[in-house]
Amino acid sequence: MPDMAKLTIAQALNQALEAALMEDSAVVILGEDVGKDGGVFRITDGLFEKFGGDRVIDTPLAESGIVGTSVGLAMAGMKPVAEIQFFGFIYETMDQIASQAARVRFRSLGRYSAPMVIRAPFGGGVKAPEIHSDSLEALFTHTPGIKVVVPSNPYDAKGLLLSAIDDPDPVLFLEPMRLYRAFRDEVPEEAYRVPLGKASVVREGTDVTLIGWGPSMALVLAAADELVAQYDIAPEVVDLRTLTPLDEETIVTSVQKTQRAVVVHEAVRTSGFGGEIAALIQEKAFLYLEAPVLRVTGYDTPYPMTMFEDLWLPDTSQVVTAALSSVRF
Amino acid sequence: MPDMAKLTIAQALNQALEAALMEDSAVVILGEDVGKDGGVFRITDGLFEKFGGDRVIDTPLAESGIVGTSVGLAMAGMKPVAEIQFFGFIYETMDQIASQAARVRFRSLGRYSAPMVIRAPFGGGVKAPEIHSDSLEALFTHTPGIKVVVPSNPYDAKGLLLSAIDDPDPVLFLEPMRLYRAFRDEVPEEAYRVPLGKASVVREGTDVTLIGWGPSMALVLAAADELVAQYDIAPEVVDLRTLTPLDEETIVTSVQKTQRAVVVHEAVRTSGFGGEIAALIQEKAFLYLEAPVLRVTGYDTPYPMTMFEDLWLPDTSQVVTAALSSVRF
Amino acid sequence: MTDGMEMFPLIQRLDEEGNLIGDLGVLSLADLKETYATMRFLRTFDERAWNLQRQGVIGTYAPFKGQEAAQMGAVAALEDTDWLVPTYRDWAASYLRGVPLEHGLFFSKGHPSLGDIPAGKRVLPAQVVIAAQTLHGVGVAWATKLRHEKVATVVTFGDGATSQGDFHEAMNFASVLAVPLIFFCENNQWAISVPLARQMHAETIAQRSIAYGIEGFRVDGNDYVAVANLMHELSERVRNGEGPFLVEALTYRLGAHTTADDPGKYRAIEEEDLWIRRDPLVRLERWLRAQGQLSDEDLAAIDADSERKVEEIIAGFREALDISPLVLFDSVYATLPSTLASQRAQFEARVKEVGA
Amino acid sequence: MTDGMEMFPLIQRLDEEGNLIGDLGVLSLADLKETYATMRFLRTFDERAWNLQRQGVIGTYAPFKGQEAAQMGAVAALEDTDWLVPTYRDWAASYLRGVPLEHGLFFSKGHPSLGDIPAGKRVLPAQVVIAAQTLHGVGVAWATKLRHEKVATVVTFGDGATSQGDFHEAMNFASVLAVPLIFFCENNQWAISVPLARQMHAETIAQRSIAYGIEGFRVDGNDYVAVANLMHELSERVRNGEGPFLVEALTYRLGAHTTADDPGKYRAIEEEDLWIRRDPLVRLERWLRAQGQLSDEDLAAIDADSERKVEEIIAGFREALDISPLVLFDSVYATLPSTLASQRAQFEARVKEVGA
Ligand SMILES: Cc1ncc(C[n+]2csc(CCOP(=O)(O)OP(=O)(O)O)c2C)c(N)n1
Ligand SMILES: Cc1ncc(C[n+]2csc(CCOP(=O)(O)OP(=O)(O)O)c2C)c(N)n1
Ligand SMILES: [Mg+2]
Ligand SMILES: [Mg+2]
Repeated sequence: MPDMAKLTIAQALNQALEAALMEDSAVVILGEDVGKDGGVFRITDGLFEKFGGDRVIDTPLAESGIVGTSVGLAMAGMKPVAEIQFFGFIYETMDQIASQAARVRFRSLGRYSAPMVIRAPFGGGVKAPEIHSDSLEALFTHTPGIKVVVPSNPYDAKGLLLSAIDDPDPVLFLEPMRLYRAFRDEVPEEAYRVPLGKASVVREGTDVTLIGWGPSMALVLAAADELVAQYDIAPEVVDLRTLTPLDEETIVTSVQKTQRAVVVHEAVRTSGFGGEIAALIQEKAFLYLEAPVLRVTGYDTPYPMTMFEDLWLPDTSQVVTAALSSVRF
Repeated sequence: MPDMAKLTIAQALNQALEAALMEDSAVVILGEDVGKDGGVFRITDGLFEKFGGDRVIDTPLAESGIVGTSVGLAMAGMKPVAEIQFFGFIYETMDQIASQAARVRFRSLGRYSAPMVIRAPFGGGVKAPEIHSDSLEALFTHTPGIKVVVPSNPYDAKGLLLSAIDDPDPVLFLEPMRLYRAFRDEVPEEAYRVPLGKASVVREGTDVTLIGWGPSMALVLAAADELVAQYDIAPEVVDLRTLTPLDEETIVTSVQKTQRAVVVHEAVRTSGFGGEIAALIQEKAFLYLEAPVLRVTGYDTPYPMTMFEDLWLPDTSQVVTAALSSVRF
Repeated sequence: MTDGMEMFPLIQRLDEEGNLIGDLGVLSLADLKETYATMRFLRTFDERAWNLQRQGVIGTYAPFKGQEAAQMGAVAALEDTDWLVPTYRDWAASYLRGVPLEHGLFFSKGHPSLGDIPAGKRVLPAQVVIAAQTLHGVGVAWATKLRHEKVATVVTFGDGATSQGDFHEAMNFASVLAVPLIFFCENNQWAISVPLARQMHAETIAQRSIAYGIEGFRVDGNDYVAVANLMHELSERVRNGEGPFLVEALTYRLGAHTTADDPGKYRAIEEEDLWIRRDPLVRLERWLRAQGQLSDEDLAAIDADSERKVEEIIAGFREALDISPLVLFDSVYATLPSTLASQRAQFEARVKEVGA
Repeated sequence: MTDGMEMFPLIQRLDEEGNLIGDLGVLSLADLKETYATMRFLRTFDERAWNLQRQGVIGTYAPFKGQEAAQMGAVAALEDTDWLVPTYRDWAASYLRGVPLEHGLFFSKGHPSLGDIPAGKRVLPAQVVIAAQTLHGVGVAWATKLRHEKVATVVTFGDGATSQGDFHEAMNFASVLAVPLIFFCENNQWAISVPLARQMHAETIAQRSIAYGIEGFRVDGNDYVAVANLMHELSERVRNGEGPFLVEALTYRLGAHTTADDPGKYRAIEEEDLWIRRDPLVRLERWLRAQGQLSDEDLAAIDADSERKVEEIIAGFREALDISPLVLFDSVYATLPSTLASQRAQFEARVKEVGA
């Protein structure tokens, strides 16, 4: 048995970054406060001290600059891992992500590529100021050329991040900030990989498929427990892990079995990625469906002032209710 | 009968802008090349000459600057109508749209507002360079606080633009560039309004609901003709006109009647607004549906190099095929 | 290459020892006594807010300790009709423009009223996206120019903000459009853990004015007398159509970036000590004492008064906590769209359910 | 306020009349003869491309007429290991760095190969988002620095591009990171219909260097001798770790912005006439003739050769048109995801159906 330790997501990510810096001299980490400070969430803690200021670089305060220079670094053979301090600031850099990083390969017909990772903490629940808690992942699922990866637990966090850094294409890697230190899991010491593009069936079941990713997995799993314990319902739970390119097969196979699905995300409802999942399921499994695909999501308001974020955010009871409506439809 | 003239969309928009400048001294037009040049598509033609450089302003080449200063202008009582030269450059200004303009009212609990319009030509089919033809409307439908309006014909273009300028909230106004001069319609001389938030049932029918907006309406209408003429199928055609806030009622009512729906857009498929519409229909009209809601969309690649754009873009035959699959499902 | 320090010598009127260099300019002794009392009150508030966070009463708070003179000076010359476009650390500046300090607590609490500026006060709500407000400042100033109002606008931002593209676009637009705006940089020399020398290679922020063909100034931001006098001169000039200007106020963040930050990780205690000696309060106190205008009793009275006012603020803040969560739905749009209305109804049911 | 023109006097070596001011510097007579022939060939190509658009063979084309000396000079000092990060109008510069002129036609045609730079050539594909490539330039130069390569990178952009936030962020990053990069601005004084004076309030672009504490230069962009010499000096200096630098090459867009544009709407014919007299080709021709190094026969030979080469390019371009539309799906990702594979299959069926 390999060496294991009980780690938080934050620690698992830190291990992955350290392993990547050790393995490949082309890897550099850049962003605001990632150096001495170790990042505002301490994900890069200790790396500046270990690898020095040429590998772990505090940049000026400019997100487009961070991603734009990363594109250049990547095109010239480096493997930048850029941190955007909070996902809400990603808007500043959308041109450099969507029109630049995502198109390097396409624009050059494969002559150039932009192997780079953009890491960002995201999601609510930590009482942060405005713009800090927004879930904007759907925007990037609408952008061909990049991959969107969202871990929900320490094991996946480490393995997915290492795969993202290996990947020959740009990857947006979203870290559920509420879960950074929420719990610990067994995480192997060595540098293993979890493949991109593969959803994980976290729990098998027959009555309804619950689909989530990242921070929502915490409620999905709690809801699943409750459904089993209180209602004798056997939900199948799918953690997407990679949003694009999407593992359609796992989703469709599951729903063909359970004939019902509930998608859960924190992002506002309209045009959230839940819409895409619902559209896809009804396209690919129409004749199997016994109930509409339901969505448990944020409301169509800006992310709320945090006095009321707990009321605004989807919670376990909403997932349970949706699953019950689906089963009883 | 009011005075009418046969106008193109381009002319109708120009009339609307002129009327707005005449009606309200708070209205100013700003953007790249909107002055003497009259805009690269000549939508602001003649306005600089008529209203002068304090009302029709050529700005420096900076989209975030254009929208960001518009937010300030609007908060201080002006009504800016900003032009983004091509919608693909909207990424440069997403923070100023989504985190700023869209949140002014929310952030200030109603004390301030940002009544402003951001106009942008969008969509493909005119053999423009990369980034110029992208359909990114879905991104903004995921942003509470702004409205997204997309006309498809000269009459609506004028009436919707005037409503957008009147509106107390920020409006993203997307102009189908391929249709700017594609055809003419009767357009009243006076400054009338077409309300925001109301879809239009362009053709009544019973067999399948075809849903589109902006440039896609051209193919939807052609497909509808073909379905009637060749296949004896009576499609109902819905032109959304406003994407958010969405006129759910019109959509749901129509699908409850026809029991089938096809959504058409040029944007790439994954997480396009078609996904939201499909998700919504299956949620709200599940028991009515005789077939899955189908989507006719762009492929999940970057907008293609234009040698092949006609092959890449959705066309009438694809809409017909989808409608037939739906009806024959 | 240009020597920024030489081109933009530091403007100072009251040095660290409390010695006046030259005169008070447009200020009077009375002004300074009042300013000192207010500054001390603001310091009391700021330290108290820090503690409130520690006690869990509010969330993350960004203290302005050390920057009081810069903030107060920035707005010292503004009239009721002038505008202030502040950044998120500017509770002192905003307070002087009529925004109650409760708003600082609202902001940290995540209270919906955080940006509900009192009617008639020409201050924009603070927003957190670094430098985004610099463009709003340009727009506001431009609006006043288009309407031929004789009005000055001041937009404030940090040293880190000058790295953002929006700052550049704002400076460029402002200069091309010749708007009546003062860009006021509170250069506290740190952007969280990043020191100025890693933020930029230029020696001064003031020299960035040259890129836009406008006038720039570098002033001791811990010297209220210098800042206030400079702003009096520049506000008058922008009202007369001579703007825009760039002002770099050299100051220091005496505390942590926010209550969530630990400067011990990244900066030397010696540097902090150096700047504690340059505290804007200390030099005003020294000068006033030297003039025989401040006694220990005066100080005690100021402190007692400050404490009382801070208690009132906190009491007001606590009262305001009783606000309906439903307000979240009511200022998304001017009129509630029907789709959102049904979500609001669901939310209302949920609120009732959990009894919030 | 600073007088940019005075601080950054225009560097010139070959004036409008073809008189040499000083000497040829690192260039030889042979260099200039070759340069003149190449420049004339490039002019021939550019005018031909314009006509091809008029004939409907290609789509929108952005001519570089008038900017040949600036573009050729920008890359004159580059070695095989150096990098060029060009903008969309830089077919002359790219050609000298090994990118066939076919690519200019591909770009206008919307041909999938437009950015398929020949293997081994260190040139990035042109992209159209104004100023975005300036950050790529910083990244490329930074990569070479991190790997301790002794390499120079040149990034080019227009005057309008200097208004974008990305330009500012690039200048700031480059200066803080001290990367071996030359920012080369082709100041052709127009951004579509917007003249420089509405683009910025500063007198020169060169003075923007001061904002970043780096050296800036203003050079006559229609004077190949001046530009090439300056770039020789600066490339060597950046390779030795002294960069970054900002170069403003003052030139003029002799033609329309693109084939879709009509300058008659917004600029005076007198201005165009003035700059026709400053044509970079003319002054080289005058000088070479004065040296007795260029006869009418030489000219005729150059033109015949140019025509022949342009015909070859067009022939190559026409041949390359036979490319499968399926390539669109094959460079979205390194490996085709399964979801996209099924879309590719649908597309393939459609292509077969319409017989494309
Ligand atoms: C666009 C953006 N990026 C990052 C952040 C996170 N952040 C908040 S404050 C800060 C540092 C700001 O430094 P400065 O501008 O000097 O202002 P100061 O905090 O020193 O007053 C950062 C990086 C942000 N709020 N916005
Ligand atoms: C971000 C962005 N905004 C707008 C445009 C449209 N556009 C293309 S070229 C151009 C003018 C560019 O001027 P300049 O930088 O001086 O370069 P030049 O064309 O003169 O070579 C504009 C506005 C664009 N391509 N990208
Ligand atoms: Mg600072
Ligand atoms: Mg130009």
